[in-house]
Amino acid sequence: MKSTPPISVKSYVGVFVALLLLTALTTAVAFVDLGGNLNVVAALAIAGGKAILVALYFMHLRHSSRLSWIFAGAGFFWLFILIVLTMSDALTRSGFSFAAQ
Amino acid sequence: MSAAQTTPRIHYLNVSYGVRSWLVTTDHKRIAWLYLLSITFFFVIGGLFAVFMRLELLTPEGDLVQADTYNKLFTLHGVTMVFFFLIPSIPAVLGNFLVPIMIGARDLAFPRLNLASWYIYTLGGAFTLAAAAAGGVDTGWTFYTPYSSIYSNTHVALTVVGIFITGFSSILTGLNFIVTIHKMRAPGMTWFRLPLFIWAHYATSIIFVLGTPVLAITLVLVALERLFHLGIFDPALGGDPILFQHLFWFYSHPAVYIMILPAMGVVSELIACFSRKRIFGYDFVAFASLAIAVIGFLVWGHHMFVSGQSVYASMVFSILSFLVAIPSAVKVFNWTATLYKGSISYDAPMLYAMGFIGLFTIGGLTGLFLATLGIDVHVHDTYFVIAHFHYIMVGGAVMGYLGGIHFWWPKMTGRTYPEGWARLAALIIFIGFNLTFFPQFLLGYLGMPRRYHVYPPEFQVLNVMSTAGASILGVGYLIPLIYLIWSLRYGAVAGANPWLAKGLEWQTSSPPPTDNFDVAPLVTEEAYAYADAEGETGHPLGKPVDV
Amino acid sequence: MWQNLPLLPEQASTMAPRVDALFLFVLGVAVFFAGLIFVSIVYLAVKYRRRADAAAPKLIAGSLALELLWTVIPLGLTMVMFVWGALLFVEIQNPPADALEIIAVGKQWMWKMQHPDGHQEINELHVPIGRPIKLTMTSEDVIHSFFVPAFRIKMDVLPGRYTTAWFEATRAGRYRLFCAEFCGTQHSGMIGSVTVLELSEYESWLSGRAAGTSTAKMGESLFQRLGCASCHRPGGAVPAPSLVGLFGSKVALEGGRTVVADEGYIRESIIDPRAKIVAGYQPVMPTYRGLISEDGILQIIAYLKSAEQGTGEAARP
Amino acid sequence: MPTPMRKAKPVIRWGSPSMSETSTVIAHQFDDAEQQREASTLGMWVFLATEVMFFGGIFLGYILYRSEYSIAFAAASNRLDIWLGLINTAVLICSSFTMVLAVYNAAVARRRALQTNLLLTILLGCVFLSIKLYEYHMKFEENLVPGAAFAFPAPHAPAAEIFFSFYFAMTGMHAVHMIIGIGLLGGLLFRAGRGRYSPEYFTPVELVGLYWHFVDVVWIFLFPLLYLVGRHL
Repeated sequence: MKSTPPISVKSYVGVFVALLLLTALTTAVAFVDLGGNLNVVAALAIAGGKAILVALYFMHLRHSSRLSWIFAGAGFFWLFILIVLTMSDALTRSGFSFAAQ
Repeated sequence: MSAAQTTPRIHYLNVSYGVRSWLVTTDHKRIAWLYLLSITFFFVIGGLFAVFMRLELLTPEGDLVQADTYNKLFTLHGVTMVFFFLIPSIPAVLGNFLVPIMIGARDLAFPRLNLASWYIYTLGGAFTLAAAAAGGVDTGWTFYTPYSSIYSNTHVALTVVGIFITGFSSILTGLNFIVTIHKMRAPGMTWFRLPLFIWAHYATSIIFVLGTPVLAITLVLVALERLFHLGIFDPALGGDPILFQHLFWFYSHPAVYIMILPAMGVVSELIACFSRKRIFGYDFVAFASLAIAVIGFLVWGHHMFVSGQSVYASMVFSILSFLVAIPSAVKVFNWTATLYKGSISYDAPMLYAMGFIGLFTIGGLTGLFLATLGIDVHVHDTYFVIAHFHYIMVGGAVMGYLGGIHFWWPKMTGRTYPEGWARLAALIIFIGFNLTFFPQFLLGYLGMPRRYHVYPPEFQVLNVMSTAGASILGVGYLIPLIYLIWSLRYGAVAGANPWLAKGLEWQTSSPPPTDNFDVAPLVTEEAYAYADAEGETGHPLGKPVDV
Repeated sequence: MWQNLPLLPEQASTMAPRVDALFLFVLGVAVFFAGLIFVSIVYLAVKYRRRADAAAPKLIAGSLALELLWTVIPLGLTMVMFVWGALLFVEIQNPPADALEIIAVGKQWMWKMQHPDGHQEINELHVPIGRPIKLTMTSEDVIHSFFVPAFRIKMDVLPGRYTTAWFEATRAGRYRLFCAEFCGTQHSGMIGSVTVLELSEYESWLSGRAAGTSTAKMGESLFQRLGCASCHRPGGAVPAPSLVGLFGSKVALEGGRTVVADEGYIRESIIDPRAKIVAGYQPVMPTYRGLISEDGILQIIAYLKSAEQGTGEAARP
Repeated sequence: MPTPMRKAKPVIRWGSPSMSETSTVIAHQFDDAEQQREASTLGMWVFLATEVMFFGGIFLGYILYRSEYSIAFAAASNRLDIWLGLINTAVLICSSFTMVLAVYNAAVARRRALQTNLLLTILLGCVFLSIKLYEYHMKFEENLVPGAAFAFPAPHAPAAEIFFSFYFAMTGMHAVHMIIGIGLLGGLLFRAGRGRYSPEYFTPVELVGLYWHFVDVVWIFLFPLLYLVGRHL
């Protein structure tokens, strides 16, 4: 039985503020040309950070059973398989403009 | 009727009566029956489509049906058999009935969700039948774009919506099994005491849960593209048809393992029971199920070796495809080794199990040809592929399903089936199956492409053999249909454990009570502890027995 | 009846016996293991059949050595299959440089072939023996697949891009050509034949037909007719990149990327000219989508290839 | 993936649905409230793994076309209103915050606060959907809805149409999830009003919370991918 949740309101507020700040940051960074693909990397890194914050604190993953971790991870691991193997085709296809460097 | 001297025992079948009591039931055993009836219905429908196809192929000319009719026949045969029969067959019928009982639970974790998934399945089936009735669909069950999304003028969207809906039924079944197996095991039922049937269903559920949604979103995109003329898969608008193939096979290749893994689980139970032995190398067989489920997700590109896929990607997919063959081989070797020094009886379920091993071996080994890049170029999209996957899906999955239905029939109904007829039917099915599909390997290597309504005359001899075999196979399937229905009323009353088998499902009465057990089970022994009576409990691998 | 039942299809290309050799190797492995399993099951099932007086069998839990054995041996054998198959596949995928180039366009439900000299055939292809033939293929509608069993080649033919296949015929004769990817109602009617001729017969076949305009020439006249040359020449109406020696070269694009000017790039530049802009030029070229057929694009590509070899005069400034 | 085995209890309840001492309803198939709660939570996580793959398929399509048509995608993305996207992101983060407060208040038995936060979450969800609807309307006005009326400056029209196909498919799929979530929240609000939740039993609130946060996470990725790509160009 849980009588009190493991995370306090204070830490929720902290995470909430951090999420808003990261949102502002990602928007600001989008207007700066970082060169190459760095803009995409930055945007996805910030989004990933936000997602991890939500999962760990708002979704209580930090205090959840190992099993919840495994299934949360499995979803993303399988998504990784889908994307990596498909892109391994798309980016190395010949006779197709994806071959452009 | 012979047991009628005593007051009738209350069990899950007679606890309440009337159609309503079945349609609102949350008892996993009754839901299994709902599925049994609906998948049998779809099996018959899909079988009828096959009958017309085989008749058409008796002659090289297109003399029985028109080309568009033939195309609709093989499409609907594929769609009904794959999505509405094979995928739900063992998990939704035998799995539904047995998973809770085998682990000593009263029901699945989410009984109402379980009932909902049957309704979802039925709704999806209704859509697909509506599409068939409205004029059918002619894309093949693979729905390759841009043919399906732009060019076909048949009922693609309706069919796709039906499959999309049915997908959620699979997802919910898989979710239910995963949670049930994790959280509802009886005291003492550790992971390595689980019957291999449960391991197989756990692995299957992983595929259900992680693969099906990708098919769902892909079919949504096809339907949207068709309805709103989007260009996601249409090269004329800048789209990439190969992307569709990736997304489709990401699910549909693992879907083959959805069909075969549960059958492997059934066969493990049958081999153990009828040779009175613990499955040789239990741990390896258990882990092989998980390995197949995981590696099975890495091999889909072997359907695309000549699709225009990158050569490098093809090589990666080829080597991974060979890797997934290994755990399947390990299972076959272990089943065979289980027979060694056993006490083997030839009851009908065992005949099906041995037939399964033989046919699955052929199906698996011919998979090697398709994984080999240089050979696949020649045999891709020919009858070689048709023969290969029918050996896996019909020779494997359906044999496993029939074996399982016979084995657990006494448990499900409380009656035994006529053994002599059952053995005869098993033999007829085995012979008819090989006559139907073995010639197709030859046809394929000779170069006959699949999905051909008319074909060059040099292929006729083999096609006639195949059709002749199919008629035998059809008779073989009708016999069990008849005697199983007959046995519901006239079969001898079965005891709790007619096979003297191990496993929790045989410790409860037949048919089981609604809560599955009258006394809470407490598990104190390994799975398949057939040797216990003799006091042989040693574990040569030296693993500690964990209680 | 049995002469109608060969077990292997005819071998009519250089690749056919090599694919068959690999096939027979895999078949040998398969037959061995299938035999092993069948014999074992029948033998064990008979030998250890249940007897009335028998005691319960003893427990045999497993054997790590056996598990390793039957993991490692199949793994080794499949790796042989993989390497062998992959080496063969690379050869099947890569046409020799000196191959005769033929264009194949699939559409519902026919094959259109075009020889370099401009000869066109429908559902028929005449090729000389002993000369590598490279097919550059595309589709006007759905996905088709070019399949000649006697040559052991198959390649999907896709709309919107080019795929290639090649073969070198070794035996004169007429061989079946199938469409192997389901493409609609008359899919099974999308068949034709490849006729392999001795060199002399091929010459007479060529000369026996009304001399056509060569593909490159047709491309050239199309190039003129569509007005390409009004810009793609020095001092043209609008500055446009020169196309001389373009084919196969590396093109620097706006944004710092480079791209190899292959068939796909040229096709894209005609259909969707502003998808990739050559560095230093303005995106002003209009699309020719709908104004030119797939055959036409392939003719222009043939023309640009010949311009690279220095025979296409009109592309010269 | 072996897990620590459930402790074998000396006395095992068996049979009919039972009411534990804390008035928690335990479905007949479960032994106790803890097992029921663990099973439900695990079920939700498994479901979310399914959802990851559901959105994953469409994300893959987006990634593939973005790598192919990066310039066109940037041009098309610049036609989205970044400020509406930004506001909506903030709205959704706020709704996640009120959702997590709802779960917290359910756990500490503050029924009024639970109801207030559920209501706020619903309202914020509706604000999000309204802004989304306004954006859809704008795109319709600007002829940016894929189909016959689609119009985009010539260089990148086909690829831009693919971008907008993904835009509508992804945000539409997301909006469908939001609508379902709002429906579930409405159910929670109704039952919270009837006092159905207590510190011993608030699993439904937790589960809907997990779902709602997941929908938020999807948007956290959609926002940069759809609105921010190539913004600096």
